[in-house]
Amino acid sequence: MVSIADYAGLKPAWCPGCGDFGILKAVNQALVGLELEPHQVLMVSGIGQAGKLPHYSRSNLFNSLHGRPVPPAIGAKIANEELVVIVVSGDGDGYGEGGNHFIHAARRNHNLTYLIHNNQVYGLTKGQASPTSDTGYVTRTTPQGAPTSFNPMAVAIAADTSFVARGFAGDVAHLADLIKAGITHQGFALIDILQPCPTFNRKNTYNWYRERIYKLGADYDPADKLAAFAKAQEWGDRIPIGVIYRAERPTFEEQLPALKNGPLVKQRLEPVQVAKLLSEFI
Amino acid sequence: MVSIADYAGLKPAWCPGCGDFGILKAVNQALVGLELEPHQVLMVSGIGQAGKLPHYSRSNLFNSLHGRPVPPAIGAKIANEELVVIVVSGDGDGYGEGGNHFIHAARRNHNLTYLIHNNQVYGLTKGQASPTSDTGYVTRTTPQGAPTSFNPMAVAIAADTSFVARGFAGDVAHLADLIKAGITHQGFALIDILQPCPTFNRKNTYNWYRERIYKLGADYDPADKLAAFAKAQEWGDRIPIGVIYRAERPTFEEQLPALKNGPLVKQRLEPVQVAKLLSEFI
Amino acid sequence: MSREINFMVAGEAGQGVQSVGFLLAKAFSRGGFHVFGNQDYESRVRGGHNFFRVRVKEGRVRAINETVDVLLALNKESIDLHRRELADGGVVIFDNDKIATPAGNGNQLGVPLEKLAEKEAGGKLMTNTVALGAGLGLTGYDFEIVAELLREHFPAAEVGKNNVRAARAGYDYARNNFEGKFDHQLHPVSDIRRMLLTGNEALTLGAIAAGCKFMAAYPMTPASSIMEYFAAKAEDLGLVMVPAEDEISAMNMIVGASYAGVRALTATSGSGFCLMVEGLGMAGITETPIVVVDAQRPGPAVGLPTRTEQGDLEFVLHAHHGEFPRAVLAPATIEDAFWSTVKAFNLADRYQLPVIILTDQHLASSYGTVDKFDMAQVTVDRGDLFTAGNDNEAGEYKRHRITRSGISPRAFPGQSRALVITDTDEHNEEGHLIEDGPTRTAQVQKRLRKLFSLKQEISPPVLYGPKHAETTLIGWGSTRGAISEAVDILRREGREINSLHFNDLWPFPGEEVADAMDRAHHSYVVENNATGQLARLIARETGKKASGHILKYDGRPFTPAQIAAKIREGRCDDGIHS
Amino acid sequence: MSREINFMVAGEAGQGVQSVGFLLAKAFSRGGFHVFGNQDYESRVRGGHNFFRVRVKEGRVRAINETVDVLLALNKESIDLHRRELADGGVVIFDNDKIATPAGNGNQLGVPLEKLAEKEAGGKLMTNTVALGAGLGLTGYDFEIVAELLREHFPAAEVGKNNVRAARAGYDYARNNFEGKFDHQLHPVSDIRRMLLTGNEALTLGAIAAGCKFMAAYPMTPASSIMEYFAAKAEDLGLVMVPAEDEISAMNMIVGASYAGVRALTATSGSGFCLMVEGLGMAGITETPIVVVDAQRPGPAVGLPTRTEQGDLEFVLHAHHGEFPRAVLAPATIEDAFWSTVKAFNLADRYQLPVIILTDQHLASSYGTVDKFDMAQVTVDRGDLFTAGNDNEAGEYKRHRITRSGISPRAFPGQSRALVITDTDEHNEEGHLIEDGPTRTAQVQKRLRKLFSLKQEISPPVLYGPKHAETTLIGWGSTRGAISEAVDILRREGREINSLHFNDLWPFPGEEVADAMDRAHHSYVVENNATGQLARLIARETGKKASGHILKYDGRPFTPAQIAAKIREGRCDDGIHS
Ligand SMILES: Cc1ncc(C[n+]2csc(CCOP(=O)(O)OP(=O)(O)O)c2C)c(N)n1
Ligand SMILES: Cc1ncc(C[n+]2csc(CCOP(=O)(O)OP(=O)(O)O)c2C)c(N)n1
Ligand code: SF4
Ligand code: SF4
Ligand SMILES: [Mg+2]
Ligand SMILES: [Mg+2]
Repeated sequence: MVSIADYAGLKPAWCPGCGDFGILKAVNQALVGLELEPHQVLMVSGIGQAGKLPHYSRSNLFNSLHGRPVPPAIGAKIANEELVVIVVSGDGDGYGEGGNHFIHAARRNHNLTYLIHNNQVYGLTKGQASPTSDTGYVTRTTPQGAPTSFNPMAVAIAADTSFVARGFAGDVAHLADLIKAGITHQGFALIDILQPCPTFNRKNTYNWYRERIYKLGADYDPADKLAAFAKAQEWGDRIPIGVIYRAERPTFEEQLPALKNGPLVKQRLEPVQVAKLLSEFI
Repeated sequence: MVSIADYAGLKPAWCPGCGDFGILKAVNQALVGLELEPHQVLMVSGIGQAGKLPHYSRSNLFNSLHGRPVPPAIGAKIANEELVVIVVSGDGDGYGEGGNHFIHAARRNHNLTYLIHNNQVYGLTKGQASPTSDTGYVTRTTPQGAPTSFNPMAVAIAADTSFVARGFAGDVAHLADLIKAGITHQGFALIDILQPCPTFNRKNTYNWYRERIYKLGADYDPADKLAAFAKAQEWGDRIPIGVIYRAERPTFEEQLPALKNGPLVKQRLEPVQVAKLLSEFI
Repeated sequence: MSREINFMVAGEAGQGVQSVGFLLAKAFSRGGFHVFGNQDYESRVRGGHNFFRVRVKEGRVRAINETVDVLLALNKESIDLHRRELADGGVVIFDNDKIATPAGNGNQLGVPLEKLAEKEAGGKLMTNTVALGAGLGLTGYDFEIVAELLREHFPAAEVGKNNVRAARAGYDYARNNFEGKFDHQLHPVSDIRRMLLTGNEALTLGAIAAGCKFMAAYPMTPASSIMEYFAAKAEDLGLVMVPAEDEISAMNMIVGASYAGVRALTATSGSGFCLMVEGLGMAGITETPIVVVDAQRPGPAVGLPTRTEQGDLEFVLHAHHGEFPRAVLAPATIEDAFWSTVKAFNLADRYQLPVIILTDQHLASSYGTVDKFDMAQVTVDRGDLFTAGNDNEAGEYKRHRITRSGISPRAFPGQSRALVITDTDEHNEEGHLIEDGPTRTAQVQKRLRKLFSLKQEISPPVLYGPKHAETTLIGWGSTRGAISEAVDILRREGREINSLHFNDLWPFPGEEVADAMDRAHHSYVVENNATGQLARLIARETGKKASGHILKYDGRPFTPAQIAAKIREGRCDDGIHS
Repeated sequence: MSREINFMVAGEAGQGVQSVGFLLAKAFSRGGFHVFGNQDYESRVRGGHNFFRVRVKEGRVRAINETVDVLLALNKESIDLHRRELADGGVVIFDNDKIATPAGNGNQLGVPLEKLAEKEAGGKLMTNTVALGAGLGLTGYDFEIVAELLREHFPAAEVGKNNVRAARAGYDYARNNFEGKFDHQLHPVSDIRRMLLTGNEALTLGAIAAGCKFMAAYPMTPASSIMEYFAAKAEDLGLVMVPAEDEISAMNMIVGASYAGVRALTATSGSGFCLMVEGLGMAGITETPIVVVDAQRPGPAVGLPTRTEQGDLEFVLHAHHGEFPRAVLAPATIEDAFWSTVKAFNLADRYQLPVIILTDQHLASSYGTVDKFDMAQVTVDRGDLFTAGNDNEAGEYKRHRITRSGISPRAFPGQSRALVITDTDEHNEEGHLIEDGPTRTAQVQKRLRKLFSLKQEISPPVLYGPKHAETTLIGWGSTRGAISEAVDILRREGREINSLHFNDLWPFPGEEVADAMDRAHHSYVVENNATGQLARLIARETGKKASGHILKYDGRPFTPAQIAAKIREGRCDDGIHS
């Protein structure tokens, strides 16, 4: 049996009070809850405070480049589809530098779980505006206020992400459930996590979020794309958390003929197959 | 008075029957219609068949890199906001390689007109699938069929593009009107243009489009974001053309304090201002 | 046939120049000839001017020749542009219904190409096949070879038949009308069946033979055909080709796939390589084996998309900030394209680093005949693998363990209980990020130490001609055919000349070239670029300065004759700078 | 004070190490001292271990020194980690309520830092300012200077007051309790008011002084403070700083802005530069002037984000496929950071090409005192501009006109009727794309010809010490302070040694270094990297091989003493490879 202790990693270098602690807990709980063992899991992270999470948990880890965790995760998943591949990213990492990979991985529906620690700021580089910084938010790179904020939920739905959810670092149990649902979901599962950064984001604090968030109830139907898009517009006074959109459609991986016979990493190519190829040029 | 002759450029190297010819006509008509002279216009294009258009029209031209026409256009517009800056791009260029610039330029609402020649294929490189290739479309890079098609209208709306329209290369007059509206619009104006590529796209032909497209009428309200998102989902049997979404919001440029006194390129910095800066370090 | 025959098919894009050229080449290959074929085309899909050279010979041929014996002109422009290239006794075949017989000597052979296509083969579309037939008829070649080829090439029964009819019409017309008009008759010369393929095809075959099962790429001329061929074979062979949204993604995907244990490839040209530079260093610091093809074309930026250059050498040697080991291989021939790729995958795995295969449009797109690759010679060496870990506790495995060789055994995630941890930050043996100086220094040294043994695997440059000669030509990559043939030409003229050709470029095998430069009175570095990049590399690594450069940077490949002329004329100082 | 005093402030991230260090430096700068300050910190926002060295001297000082005279230890770890660095007679100031007096000699000066902060200044947060005050009290420095500084630094009245009180409390405590405990008393030495600023600040000022009005960038340590400073001044000075979505965009934006006529800048570090490589060549082929800062940090990939290295030299020299001219400047001092940037903009405009300013974390983030930049010396030269066109027909203007110098007059779009047409494809004089070889060749030559006159503008390396010496140290960039001080140290010991230091690196000014290497018996290249990149460049360009290398690649800057020790001990063969 797996236990939380199996996921004990290095001591976090995050600031005291950082929302990332809650996310770390939720990730570990979700993995234990799904009875996954560390070696069955691969976390691919980008660069930022968020990207350090896997060092503080315990599993296989490929800590990639800023903005680039999604493509190596895709490569690794296709190479070994038996791995549970979780992408750990920040709002700058995932929506800024990595925006193009996001919309196209969503569209192709790669079978990954994509966690975005959304603290609405660049944390590791000390507090510049990120794409999700609230419109008008003043930082050292946006002294006149940040431009219109990026709406990850809306863009995710528009880009046909098959699982679109929002969680809150301050509600670990709810977040752990979302992560479990994301991992279980077949396809590209985006979980945007509202993450207070007490050091650099003085606006979107625990309290700010707590006053606004509410959980989507049983009456909400995440299968309805238009309703989901409407829901995705909510920000400001009321902020929904939970699964905002979910669709069933074939993953990229399940459409690959090569994976019909099991993980790519375990397959061997027979020399006769190559010999046949050579003959085609004669 | 400006005339179409003023916009006569080099002889196009496109294939006979290419939808790009219609787009070229519409662009020239729009510019003449707005009584713009060639030197007042800057076209910034990417690389692809689409990207060649400005060579075949006549204006200032910065032919940039594949996937990158938007950023240099932003730079040029900020440097000289008196220029009418038109970005000319293809579906691969704009939505594939250039996807990240698209969503962020839209969000920041740069004052540009963005034309995408959407032939649902990579034309110049000879027919590989593009992000907008219809789901399942078979090409040399997608022998098992293209993955889910990218929905530019939906993503544009989700990314808060302030003007989102679709035109058809086979309807020059309608398209010219759209382009005029796009140029007149203050903010980021995306015009996705359905463009038959008789050479490489054997599916989405003139007829295929003609049988499906219909014009949005006066009863359609492009100010309603949710309705626009719903409209953006239409594809297949019925394909709307016209302005799908329009919002009034401040452009990036008009929020720049530096541009309050006219185009950046015409402003001079006084040595005393710099001297004051130096003093701050003492 | 003692001498060689040079065909040229010319016309505008969309007229089928490429397919006639290819079929011509293949027809002669089937008859046991050696063939070298090369297309010159513009960055447009219709119109403009294209031509395809097919050089046919009984012996080995690895370069183009600029004289033309038989010009199949599909339009008038082709005659205007190429008539000066006609050899003595050369002929032009053209549509005499559409083009007035051009002025000039008596080698203008009109054929009613389009009319025959319409009459005999059901339509204008067959015009180019009629021309193909006429070209073969002129030489009296065995028609059945072509007929069989056309039936294979156009598997739809009706289309195949029409093509055979079209070819027959042209063939018969030529046989009936042009007897004695062309000196050289060609008949199959042997039963040896060679492969006819391009550098890109050979390279892709090499990758597949080496067990590469994952590719991600974004189309870019002249690399696209690698991803296309890989994708075409994906279903049959159990491969995966992901058409990525951009090159950044493609590069990063292959690093992920390789980390998870699957050999992985990407291929692009300069602009795309620019976008891969960051990912290259990610492979460097995480010690993930990858193979990246840069099929060069003239730069900078978009440059000349369909043409050739060797302008990226210094770029690929130094791409990415900071320092880490890499290998750079520059296959010189179509055979090499196969074998260098096999080698690239083995080096990548053995040394856990990125290997760059530097080709160019000329090698990528030229067709040549080669003996069937001997699969028995292909070895797949995955390098040092961590196996003990299967039933060990995960904690014991250290991905970046410091070893004498610098190589740390690899484990693949999920294949055992060993956790595979790596980071693009500087890291400790476990793979976790660190801040201290000593660990940093130790990991830098560990990585760079790999260069010492890697260097032993690098092939020295290949000497062609006598060991001692007055003049040595030095080259790398796709110019080998042209250079060695230039050596032949000049030696026939009595000059003492040889050549030294680099296939493997990094770690730099400098000793042989230093010795050769010491031996020769003159050493000229021949490069398809404007600044003499190999010459600079030699200077840096060996301290030897070449006596001069033969450089070409108009986007066209060298011909043997051009190089020979430079030597004869003593014009070996083309460098713009250096 | 005849000798120098070295302070160190140490603690964890979040304790205010940086601000105490800066205020200390500034306080001494205000008293007419020369100061050099440098922070060593980790890539985390809270916790870990940071320290800030402040070296104070009456004469010029341009490097750090590893001995410490006064250690302001904000936590216990700081004492443990740095006590060995204490000079004879050095002291440690620490909070004796929280830390037991450490064992060792008698230089441990406890101050109830936190208690004083709470009692005198209203809260714990002021603890670091108490330490600041104590440090200054120890040296008997003029308190009013600090008080004034604190009031400026914390403009909110209440905060300012509390800080002054905190500093006062520490100051008085030290004066009252530590008389005679520290040998060196410091008093303002002159009325000269120098600037105290970092390399990044100087560089940004240089850009602004040069009339750069547009910047686009993406944050990356250690370059971020350039964009932040530029943005901070945007409103006042009429500048625009666009926070781009990624570095690709930033680079492409500045090319567009410059094309449209505005001087434009971007700044990043290695990883970000990787992403800019494609755009760099776009500037190359479109001949658009741009200035790009690569503030190096240890690579490859993410490496050590907050530390220093000189590992990108070969990369920036060769970044991008194909060939085009560029200039690379590597400012060595904070003064240079200003002047090289002014020069960079002028070279970029005059030669219409990209200019790369290669700095590193050490130069970017170190504080130094410099004489106020003389604005009268700043010239702004926009190069050859097309003016006649204002009332001409547009057709006459040719953006890429072929000229002897290779420079084609620039016009800006929309500023006249001239149409400004350019293309990243190879193009003709008008800027339209072409396919033919001769036009290609002519444009390549035109662009590369610019190197000849550009080369005349490159500054030769700077000689330090006697012209003739047994040993010559060769360096580039930010190591200048450490190297020249090492020369001083060794000369005092009687060695014949000098140094030659490169500020401008490309086009390479090779003559002086070749001569200097000929003159010296030993020449050692000193570099903050593992493979000796400058040494290789010198070998390539001059044929001279250095006798050895002094290399350091642990992410930390050289100190003069480290270099001197290597020479003394004859350990000048650090290279991993080369
Ligand atoms: C290519 C590149 N650009 C920039 C950086 C610098 N960088 C590191 S982390 C980061 C931002 C992190 O912000 P986010 O992704 O929101 O993560 P957070 O730290 O807030 O969790 C940046 C800009 C980098 N490492 N690489
Ligand atoms: C970085 C880079 N990648 C790839 C290419 C090759 N390339 C040129 S045009 C093109 C695709 C063009 O497709 P699209 O943008 O749809 O334009 P179209 O030709 O269809 O009008 C590609 C992949 C390139 N020039 N640069
Ligand atoms: S800076 Fe913000 S995001 Fe980073 S660790 Fe501190 S609180 Fe968390
Ligand atoms: S290939 Fe297609 S898009 Fe390109 S010119 Fe021809 S028809 Fe037009
Ligand atoms: Mg963040
Ligand atoms: Mg297209």
